[in-house]
Amino acid sequence: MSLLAIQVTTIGLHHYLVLGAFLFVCGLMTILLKRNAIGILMGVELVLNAANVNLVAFNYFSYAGTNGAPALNGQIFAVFVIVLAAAEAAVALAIFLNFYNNFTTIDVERASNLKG
Amino acid sequence: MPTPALLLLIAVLLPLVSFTLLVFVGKKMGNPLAGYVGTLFIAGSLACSAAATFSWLDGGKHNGVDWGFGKAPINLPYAWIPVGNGISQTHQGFLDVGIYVDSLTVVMFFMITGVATLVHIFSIGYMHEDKRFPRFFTYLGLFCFSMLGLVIGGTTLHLFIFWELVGLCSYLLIGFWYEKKSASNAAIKAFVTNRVGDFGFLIGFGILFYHLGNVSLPDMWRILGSAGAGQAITLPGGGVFTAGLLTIMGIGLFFGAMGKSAQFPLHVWLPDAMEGPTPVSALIHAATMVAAGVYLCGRIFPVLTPDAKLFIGIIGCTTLTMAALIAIAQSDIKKVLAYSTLSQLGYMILAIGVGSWVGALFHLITHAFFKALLFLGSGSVIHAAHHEQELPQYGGLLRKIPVTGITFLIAVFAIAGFGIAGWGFSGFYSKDLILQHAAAFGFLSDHGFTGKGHNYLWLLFWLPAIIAYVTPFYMMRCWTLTFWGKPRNQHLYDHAHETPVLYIPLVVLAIASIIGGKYMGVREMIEKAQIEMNAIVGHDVFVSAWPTAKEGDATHESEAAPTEKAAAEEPGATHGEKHAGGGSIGGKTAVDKAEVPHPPADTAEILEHGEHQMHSALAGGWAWAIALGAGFLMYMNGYGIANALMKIPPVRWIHTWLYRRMYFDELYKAVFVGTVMFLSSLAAIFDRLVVDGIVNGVASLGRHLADLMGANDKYVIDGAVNGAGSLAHSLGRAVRSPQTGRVRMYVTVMMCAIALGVAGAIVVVLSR
Amino acid sequence: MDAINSITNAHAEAVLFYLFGGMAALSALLLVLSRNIVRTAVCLLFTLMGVAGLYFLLHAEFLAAVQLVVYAGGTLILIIFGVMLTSKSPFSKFEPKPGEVAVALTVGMVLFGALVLALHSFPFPAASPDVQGKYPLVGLGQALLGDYLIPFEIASVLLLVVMIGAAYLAKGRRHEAEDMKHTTPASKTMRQWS
Amino acid sequence: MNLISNFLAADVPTFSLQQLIQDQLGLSRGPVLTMVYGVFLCAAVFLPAVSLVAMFSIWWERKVAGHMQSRLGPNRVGPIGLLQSLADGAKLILKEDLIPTSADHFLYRLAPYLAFAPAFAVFLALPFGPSFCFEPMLNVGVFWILAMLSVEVMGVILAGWASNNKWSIYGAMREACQMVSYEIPLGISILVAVMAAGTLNMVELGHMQGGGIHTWLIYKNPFVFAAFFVFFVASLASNKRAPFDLPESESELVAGFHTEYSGLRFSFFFFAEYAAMFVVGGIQAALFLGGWNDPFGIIGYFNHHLNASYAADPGLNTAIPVLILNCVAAGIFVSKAMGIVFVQMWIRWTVPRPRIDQVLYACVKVLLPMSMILLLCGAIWQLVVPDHGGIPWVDYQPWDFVAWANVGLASLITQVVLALVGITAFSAVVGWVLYSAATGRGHKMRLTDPTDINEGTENLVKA
Repeated sequence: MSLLAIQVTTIGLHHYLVLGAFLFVCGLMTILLKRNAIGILMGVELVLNAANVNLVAFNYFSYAGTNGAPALNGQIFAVFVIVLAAAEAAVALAIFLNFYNNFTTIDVERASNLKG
Repeated sequence: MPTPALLLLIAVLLPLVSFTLLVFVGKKMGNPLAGYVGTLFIAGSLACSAAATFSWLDGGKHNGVDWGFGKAPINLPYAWIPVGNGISQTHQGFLDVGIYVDSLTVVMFFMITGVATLVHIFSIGYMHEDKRFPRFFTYLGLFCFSMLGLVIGGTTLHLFIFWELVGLCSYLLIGFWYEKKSASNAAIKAFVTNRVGDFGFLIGFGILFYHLGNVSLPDMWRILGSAGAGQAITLPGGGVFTAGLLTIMGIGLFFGAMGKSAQFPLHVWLPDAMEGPTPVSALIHAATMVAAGVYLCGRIFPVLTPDAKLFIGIIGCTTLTMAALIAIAQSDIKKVLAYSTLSQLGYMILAIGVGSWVGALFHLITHAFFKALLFLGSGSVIHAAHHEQELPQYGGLLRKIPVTGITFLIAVFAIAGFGIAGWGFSGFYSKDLILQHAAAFGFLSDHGFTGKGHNYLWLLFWLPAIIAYVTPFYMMRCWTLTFWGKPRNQHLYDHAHETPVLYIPLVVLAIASIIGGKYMGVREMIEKAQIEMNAIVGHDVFVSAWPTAKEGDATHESEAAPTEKAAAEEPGATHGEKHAGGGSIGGKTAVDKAEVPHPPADTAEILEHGEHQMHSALAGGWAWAIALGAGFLMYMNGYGIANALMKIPPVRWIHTWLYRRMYFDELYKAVFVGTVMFLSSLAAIFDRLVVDGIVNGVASLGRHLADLMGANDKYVIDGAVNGAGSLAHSLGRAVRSPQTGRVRMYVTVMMCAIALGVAGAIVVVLSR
Repeated sequence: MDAINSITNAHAEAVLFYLFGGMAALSALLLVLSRNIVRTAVCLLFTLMGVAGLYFLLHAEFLAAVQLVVYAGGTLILIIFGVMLTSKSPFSKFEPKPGEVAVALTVGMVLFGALVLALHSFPFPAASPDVQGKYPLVGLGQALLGDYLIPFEIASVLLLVVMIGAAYLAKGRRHEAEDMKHTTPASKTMRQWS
Repeated sequence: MNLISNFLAADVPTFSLQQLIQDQLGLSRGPVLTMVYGVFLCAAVFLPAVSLVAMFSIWWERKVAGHMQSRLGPNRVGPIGLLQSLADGAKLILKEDLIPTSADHFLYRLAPYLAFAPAFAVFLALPFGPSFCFEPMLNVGVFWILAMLSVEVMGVILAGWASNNKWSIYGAMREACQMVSYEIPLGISILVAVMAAGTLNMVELGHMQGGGIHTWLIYKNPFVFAAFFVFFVASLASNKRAPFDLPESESELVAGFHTEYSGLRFSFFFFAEYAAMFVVGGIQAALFLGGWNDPFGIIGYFNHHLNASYAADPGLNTAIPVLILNCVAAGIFVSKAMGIVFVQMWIRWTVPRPRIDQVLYACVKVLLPMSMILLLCGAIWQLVVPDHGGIPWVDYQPWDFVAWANVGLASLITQVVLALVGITAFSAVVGWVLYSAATGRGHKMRLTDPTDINEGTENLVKA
């Protein structure tokens, strides 16, 4: 195995997977680095997108369709992920607003009233 | 789609339409109009079901099956939601709903829509000054929709869905006057009690679904039809449905019925449900919804094992006895009616238990007529009496509201089973049928379940027979106290009046409950329904419900050669009786004469016996007269005689006992609430005595030791103590420090762990 | 002409992949680096667009459109909404400590390296699949309402619950809403717009 | 339905403008050519088209506004002021491009492009003619347009935020909540029509409506008919046209989100807005009002026969008739869209502006439930009423009444009745407008100085 074994001109599955991994790591670092709650939320969205890229890519490249009709599981999973992401964003924002109303900041570091 | 199915579907959907309409524009329609709209729609579905009845009688052909009266039923299952499979399900992996139409469905539709229409008309008059008038009709529409949907349902799931909907409507309507604390409490009570029952239903449904999948009713009967034998059944898919599970399933499904039609342990909600408006009591808590339980039992009847049937019968018997006794002592007119409803439902359930399918459903229909009449009559009385419900306040109302009084009397006669020389009001036929079958059951049980004969099963006949005397008594008491004698509340008496919109439904229902038994063809319909069911199941469920015939089926199912062996082996088996043709046709039973005292030759003869027994038990069919006369004479002049009797202490005690409804509510309170309280107090005591004791003991011990210790080893102790203290302190700080409520730190730690894990795994894998 | 025609569809696909993927990756990187929260949101927008482009490359047109409508049009606007509501907080510039940066970098690097190694150690089908076809929308819809009906229904119920819950949460506490003197900062902002 | 889709499946790929060009140039289709084609589209077609549309409608809006306020509007530069917006453009280009010092420069620069780019990305999916759609195989055309419109909002919001100005940010926030809330009824009311059509592909939609006015989707069933109006109102709000123009309400916020903008960037916002207006009109034309088809189904008929002959003999050079047909079709399409745009302007200068809470109320409490109910009823209609598939002369002979029964009589009757209703309403409105225009002239005479008016009227008459 060597990194030089990558096809550059023809795009295969693992191109997408590498991209997904990169997006995932970026989202992760966003979660780690941002102190702004909303920034963390964006990081989560990025992670979810990385997952979606992988799902759709797998769905496309393993085109395990029965009698000609293509398989759609990956796409449907992605649809559900998008829906859940939207729901999650709505709830998270509501919570952040409450947090902001109580602490006049959305610095997650401040959410440590229970700290012993 | 065949004509009756289509018509009935329309009949189901019309109330839904009225519900939707009234939900959105009901408030704008306002007081009378909303009522008219609701009535119009339900009348429309009444017309539909009438038309459906006729086209059903004509019969027809639909993809190969020629359905119709006495022929095959119409069964249209519809695969609804794809789900996973259980073991050996015949219909793989689908939740089905569906339409199932047979004679029973048709007659139920006719009954429900008819009563509902009359109740709608009645409520227009009864609720006219209510401020939530439109909402009332909205709920009524929803209820009618769910009830009809329940009756047309073709699969167990379908039944369950509408079952819950019906429960919801009952909740809404009981709590309709939610300003009254008692009303909302009653609603909650009803809902919770029903939940208990529905839980059992779910268990039963779960067992059924696990084995069969959610099949349509006919498939269920076809596959499990031989459950009457009390044997394990081999499923087409290959699995085995053991007898025990079958019994549990039957009892579980029956629990649902127990909740809805208020059988013995779960009966407490029905009397309280009288907090709802009286038309609701008439429609839901007398005629239709509480009968849903019986209907369900009728639908699952072929898959009931003998043990399950015995359980059901005992429950029914208990209920009917208890309720009738309580009804004697109630002073609230609606409470009396409520308990008589309980008692009649008990009769039906008992009938299911003793295997009298026809009797149960026949009594369901007739009872619906006269009980709806009774409740509407009481509603008219209450309306006339300005919402005064206490019997002591009534008296002599016959002169002021004659029509109500007379129709009420007719209903009393009907429920009393008034009949002369084989002709009588509706109650006469159905109740006698039930009693006859119960007696026959008793006969068969003489050489019953374990070969030795079970005479205590005669109780399932004798108690109902005795109660057949009690029923007319308390109904007559109710009527006399209300309509006869001198008015006990002059002011109320003076202002009493009745209006046509209130008594026209009464008259119609009175006619129905006079002729309902013989001339409306209800019985024929139901018998035909049973024949249709038999055709599906493959043998006569009526006979196979009985211990002797049951064993014959068993031998037929599993070709057990010598019957003594069979008798010895199977606990459920009786003496060796083999069926000609597997006991299917008419259930011929050839009995071995040696051991059996009174050998029943065949079904006809058994029924003969039963009839004799019943006749003699009911004083040659004059029980109603005796009891009615007693009731009338006793209460002719108001409470005089009753008060005289009350002087005697035991009578008084019994009366209070009954008046407080046998202390069931108190009992439940004590048992369910008290248990929790008791446990918690136990915990508290344990805490106080044991735990504190140990702690204090240790403490004092330590103190004494410390005192005993001389000053010389003070340093040691202090050193140890301080050391321990500081140790604990530092430990605590050490443990506390990571607990910063800082999310990102947690995430960081987690991610570090994950990253290390993944990296490690990769390295390990790649290094191979 | 031949030179032009010698370029196959695969090359074009590669070019487009690098275009969209590069866009997504670059803006994701900027998302990590940028300090200003609104710029972060813009970077997220471009990432989402790039991913949508990738969906187009993968013939998941419906998904791409959904991505644009729901994410870029709905969720992201919602997020920016939140940003602007809460932007008045004193700590609007959140500087991460260098220690944290170091930890995050190492974790990210290790994880990324590990993932890439894993990907290369596994022989994925390099070429695009032989069956090249568009995904029929009909199939998607039938799958959603057929085999996936129960997840679909559950998702819809979830959305309903979320709607109610979010409304309840964002309403703030009742007694605060009642007395006007002691209102929440966010509601103050709210009132200023209208 | 089946008839239609089979017919389309045979027909759509057969030729598109792209392939036509390739055939004429004698090039084999290939990736490079495709990309060149794409670039060529962006540079040489979309940009000029958008600019042209925008400039024309700016001029037109000013004209409409003038006449509604009994003025003449621009009438100096060029014939009846047609070159007015050109002059404005020149002025705007020459203006100094100011950026507030405290603004977020990067976003401030980015925002106008972000608002402008989607506006012409949308043109990718608009069906100008049976073979004149830049991406005929885009299966999610309608959805794509929605997506682009919703992305466009980001530009506005960023502009408001970046220019670091109270008015701008309030405008941006209003835009945000308005957009987020109005997207829902917009999408759902589109769904009603799409459900009736059974496809999201704009070209298929166009072909489907090719059989005369009664086959237009708006007349497909009553609920689509109602959904059209819901969509119209929601579209007004979603591209912030009056009366929902709170993001830039001059009387409250100075100029809303583009208060700080000047020069070319400002004009970008303007272009974006008018392009969006045109696009929304285009959606309504393509989705409800029969797309490129004339009321008599002539184009659908000819197109069908052209396709048939092409399919029969691919060697046959049908380029010229196809071009002619498509040009006519494009003319019809654009005029329909422009009609919608005119109605938008008309409403703008007629209706006063509500408060923000009223706007949100109108969305959440009125349009949303309405669209939901329409969706439900439309679905039930699809279930109950057998669909009337096909277009006359193509899938069935309109005078063969037996065939009618086969293709579903009930829905056909519904279509015809609704079409009659629509025509009556339309002609009534037009008559009313003409009448008021005619009488309004007299009022103007009396209101203002006659001599001045005479020149004006001469100008108008010259036009």
